Amino acid sequence: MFHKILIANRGEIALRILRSCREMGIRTVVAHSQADTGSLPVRLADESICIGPAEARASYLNIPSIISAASITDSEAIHPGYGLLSENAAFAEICRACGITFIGPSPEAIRLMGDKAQAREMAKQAGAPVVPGSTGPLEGVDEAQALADKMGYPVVVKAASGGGGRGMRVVRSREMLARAFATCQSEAAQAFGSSELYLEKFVEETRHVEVQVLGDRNGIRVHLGERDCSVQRRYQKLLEESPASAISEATREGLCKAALAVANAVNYVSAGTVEFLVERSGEFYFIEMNTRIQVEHPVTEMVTGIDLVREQVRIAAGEPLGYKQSAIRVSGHALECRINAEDPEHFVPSPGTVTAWLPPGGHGVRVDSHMMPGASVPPYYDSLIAKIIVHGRDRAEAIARMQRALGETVVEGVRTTIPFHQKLLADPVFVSGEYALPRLEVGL
Amino acid sequence: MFHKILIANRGEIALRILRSCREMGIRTVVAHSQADTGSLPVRLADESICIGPAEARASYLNIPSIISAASITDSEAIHPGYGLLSENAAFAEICRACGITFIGPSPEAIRLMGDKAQAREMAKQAGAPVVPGSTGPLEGVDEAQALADKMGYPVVVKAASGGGGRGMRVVRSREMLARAFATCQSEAAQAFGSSELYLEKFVEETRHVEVQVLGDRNGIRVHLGERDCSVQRRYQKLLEESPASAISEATREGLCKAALAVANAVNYVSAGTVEFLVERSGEFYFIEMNTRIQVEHPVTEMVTGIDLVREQVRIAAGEPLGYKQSAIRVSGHALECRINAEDPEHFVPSPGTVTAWLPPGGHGVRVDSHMMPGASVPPYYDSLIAKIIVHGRDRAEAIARMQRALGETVVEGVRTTIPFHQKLLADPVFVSGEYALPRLEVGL
Amino acid sequence: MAGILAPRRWTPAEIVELAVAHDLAELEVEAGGMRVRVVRRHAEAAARPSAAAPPTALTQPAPAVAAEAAAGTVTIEAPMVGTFYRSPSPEAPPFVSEGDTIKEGQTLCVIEAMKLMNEIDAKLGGRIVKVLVDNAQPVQFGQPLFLLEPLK
Amino acid sequence: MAGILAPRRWTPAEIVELAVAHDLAELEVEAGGMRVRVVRRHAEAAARPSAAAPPTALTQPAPAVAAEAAAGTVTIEAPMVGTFYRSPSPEAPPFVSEGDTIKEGQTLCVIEAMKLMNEIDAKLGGRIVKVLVDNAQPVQFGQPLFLLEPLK
Repeated sequence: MFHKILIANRGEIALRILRSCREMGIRTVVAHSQADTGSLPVRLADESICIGPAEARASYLNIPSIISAASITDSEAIHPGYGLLSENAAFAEICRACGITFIGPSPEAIRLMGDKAQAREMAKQAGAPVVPGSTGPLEGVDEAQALADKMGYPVVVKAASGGGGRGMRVVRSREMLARAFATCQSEAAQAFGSSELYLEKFVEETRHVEVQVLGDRNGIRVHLGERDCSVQRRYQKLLEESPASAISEATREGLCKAALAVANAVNYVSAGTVEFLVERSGEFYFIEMNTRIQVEHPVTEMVTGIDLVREQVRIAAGEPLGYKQSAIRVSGHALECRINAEDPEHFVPSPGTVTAWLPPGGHGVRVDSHMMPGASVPPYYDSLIAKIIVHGRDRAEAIARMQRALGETVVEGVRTTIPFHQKLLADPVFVSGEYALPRLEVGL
Repeated sequence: MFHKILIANRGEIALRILRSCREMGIRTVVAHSQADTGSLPVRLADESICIGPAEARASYLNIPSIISAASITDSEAIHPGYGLLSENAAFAEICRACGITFIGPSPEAIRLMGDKAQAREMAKQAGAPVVPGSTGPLEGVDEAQALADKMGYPVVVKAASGGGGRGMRVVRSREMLARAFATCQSEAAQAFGSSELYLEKFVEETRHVEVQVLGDRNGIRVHLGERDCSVQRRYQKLLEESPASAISEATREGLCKAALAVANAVNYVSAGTVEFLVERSGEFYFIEMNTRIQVEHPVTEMVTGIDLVREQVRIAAGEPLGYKQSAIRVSGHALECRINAEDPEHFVPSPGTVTAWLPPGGHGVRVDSHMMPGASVPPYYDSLIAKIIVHGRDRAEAIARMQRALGETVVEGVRTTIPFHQKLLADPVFVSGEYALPRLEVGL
Repeated sequence: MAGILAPRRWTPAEIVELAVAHDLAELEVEAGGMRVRVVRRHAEAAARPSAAAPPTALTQPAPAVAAEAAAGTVTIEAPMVGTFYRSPSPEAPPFVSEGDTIKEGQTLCVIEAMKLMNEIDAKLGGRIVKVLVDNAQPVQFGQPLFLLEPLK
Repeated sequence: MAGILAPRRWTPAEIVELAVAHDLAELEVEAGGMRVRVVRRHAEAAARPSAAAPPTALTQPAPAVAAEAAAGTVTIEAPMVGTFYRSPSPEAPPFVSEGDTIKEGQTLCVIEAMKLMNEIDAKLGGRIVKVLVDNAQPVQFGQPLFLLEPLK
């Protein structure tokens, strides 16, 4: 097992990783920007090292800085967390070249899954249904038009290396296609350095359901059930739950089987997530595979009791999973609310200093947060300040518990999305757990 | 179900009860002393009412005050928590007479179990082994001496209505008996208003193991496994865990069976705990039954997923348990550390104002606490400021997690027992989980 | 909920303003793990007492009553929890009304607790300035019932 | 761990501004680990430089530097993470030593990052007052390396 791990991330996930390392007896080095010098993860780390100024480009995305930070602190491995460098194949390769273990999948797997068109092909070959669309990058707008006419509208134009909704347009008529194509091309070029686009049939009403998988270096792979992440705003997830209430047992099994097939097809190692769109009919389509730990991983931990970060570290150290699919049981129901420092109506970021902080507690409540009285929420990074996760014997109990927990949470100095979550949890459509999503969500 | 419940307690347990009520949609009234006006439970309650000055005698033990508080706030039930009036049969009777539901067992059960000698007899008849000793209250010192000579020393003299080690003496020789008898008599008289004593064989080396039981009004009773509470100082528990690691499966089954037999013998309703002494050999003896929710109940909640306070409320409202013994599964391992505002070497209370408070968080960690920045720890009541509870897949994981959690906990303004707990959790004898207890504990 | 912690936070600014407001030459406050010492330049007499305000004063909203009480009157508080009655029976006149001059030991009201009518007597004589609770209202322990102007 | 919350509440700059705003002679603030004492000259000039110390100075061991920097010198900080070398090779003499007068653009040291030797040049000329890091020591971004007295 490793003796020392460098954490190349910030905020709640840096603390999350630190906690598992500490429980495993592994020393931690938190690499941080000048803006995060006083942050809780830095204060709690065994060692910390400043790797650059506030701007992520010059610090958290500064590969040479992070690699030398690892080498001068004698760190044997780097945990990239989520976002930032976590899905950067080049970074994973450099770690390998420098003899540092990248805690995650192989650069090859990251690269393959990072290319949407390739990933789609691969999933198709593995037997996972995909949304009808172009088999590879589009030659030009003419090919796009021909294909769209054949499939029928609406269609969606997507950047091959896109994500988070950037470089993406829904097109409802032939006339709109040309302009959408051009916009996406330029967005893609500047956002991802590649203007490759592809085209898909647009599925009107969907649920976003993803499956958590784990694979070790010996080729043992398991799934840890699914998460429903349909409550989103502009492709940003706001609430996640496990299990998914809106799908049938048959659909659940189909999703998990398809997810494992995809993971097996790329000999996937470490923790990963296979995302699907699920239609009301139960029809589902592979969207993409995320080759990192995800923000919403705690809901899976709550229902399975398995510490996913610990598993990532064990797998990276070459340890076998040590259990089979049959050993994994999903019990009860878990919800996660992402509390952002944003105003709850228009979701405008609200950076500042947290003057008062009191997290919720009690039975079935977990809080993952780097907040403390006096914590600063810098404007340079995402505005996630806390994840409140609850577990209940069933969905109704979990919802009541989350409402209780949100009601006793104290955050002063910045505005938060808590009022939004309270509204959402009280929405009868959401509470019903049916396929349809609350108007609320649409209204955002 | 009730619409409004009055909480006749303070501190973490008042908040604990409030949380379950809120999740059940029941309004709460927190009855508090003038010293607790600014406390977190009072701030979070739907309603609060001051029932007297700081001294517990004139407020939290003031029955007329509490009953009229309940009636002027239209509360349908009173939850007494633990300590204070929770095992006061007269209070339970007055509630009944005033048409207010006492959330707990019947006055008869409380009274019976409150009399150690009677309880002992009852347990014996129910088939639960008891420590050899006097069958009823002792006539006088002569009877005590005769009995002690027959059983052989050491013996222990106990107040019939005692508890918490008061009115209790271990006697190792005939010479010491007379004085011990006199001391206990006077202690018992002033502490419990009754000087009735009884005598028992003193079991030298023991583990303190207790079984949690639940019974509804239809006579359905289940046990929720056991808790090991052997780590004590002067009869004050400092750390509890479930399951008990130091006993065999056979002993575990024997304890649970005996506990249910005792509960059945008194037609026990609500949550209760049957306490036993367990010898190294696995021999065990009934000590007493606690007819209330206990401080350490969360370790049972962590391994069973059952909210015990919720069950108490449901049972008091006449609802059936709704599940049988077979439905209860104990999974993983849970630990609880009682964090007291005391100096960690000599356990001298350290009241004051908490200037900084940051509870631990993350996977498998639960905190039950009424602390907040600025919270006052008054000198009038017990010094429990927080319960830190962890769950792990096994005992080793739970211990590592508790160490991690204690290490990130911030309390400023008062001294706490955290350093003691850190030392205890690092003690090889404790970690081994064998029958023997850490020297540490003896050394206290 | 966001309000529940609010009252407590001390800032050095608050302490300095306190020193300025009371025109102190020096002010030193030590509370909640913090120590602040202010030395002002052209200051006159120091009014120590106000500087001695404990942090608890910040968490408990000083009731208007306290303010009035400062103005030469005292409050008579409920010695128990129960229902406040101004008269011995619905048809009877109130024991006391505003403006009445009362003698020590005189009955002021009744508080019903557990079906028992407890007569509350005056601990000192004076003039009733204000009756603070309406008839038949529930009262908690320590709740101000009357404002009394003691006899000089 | 118990100390980790305290230092973050306010910055020395805030304390000084407070002293200036209220025209105080002295202001002393002590809280969880940090102690700030401001003594103002009777003139309007306040001790600005030391006041400029950011809260990070509380968690990073650099206060001594800041103090000296106040005395008319500037610190040259590490522009990258790596290993600090005073000379191009083990046997070669150091690029600069204390007391040396250097010209703008002159090489001061090398920082090795990812097997690359990065020469760090002077942004301005002056006299090396102090070398703050030993040879072959790891340095983090922004860590003070040299104290320089700029040429007037």
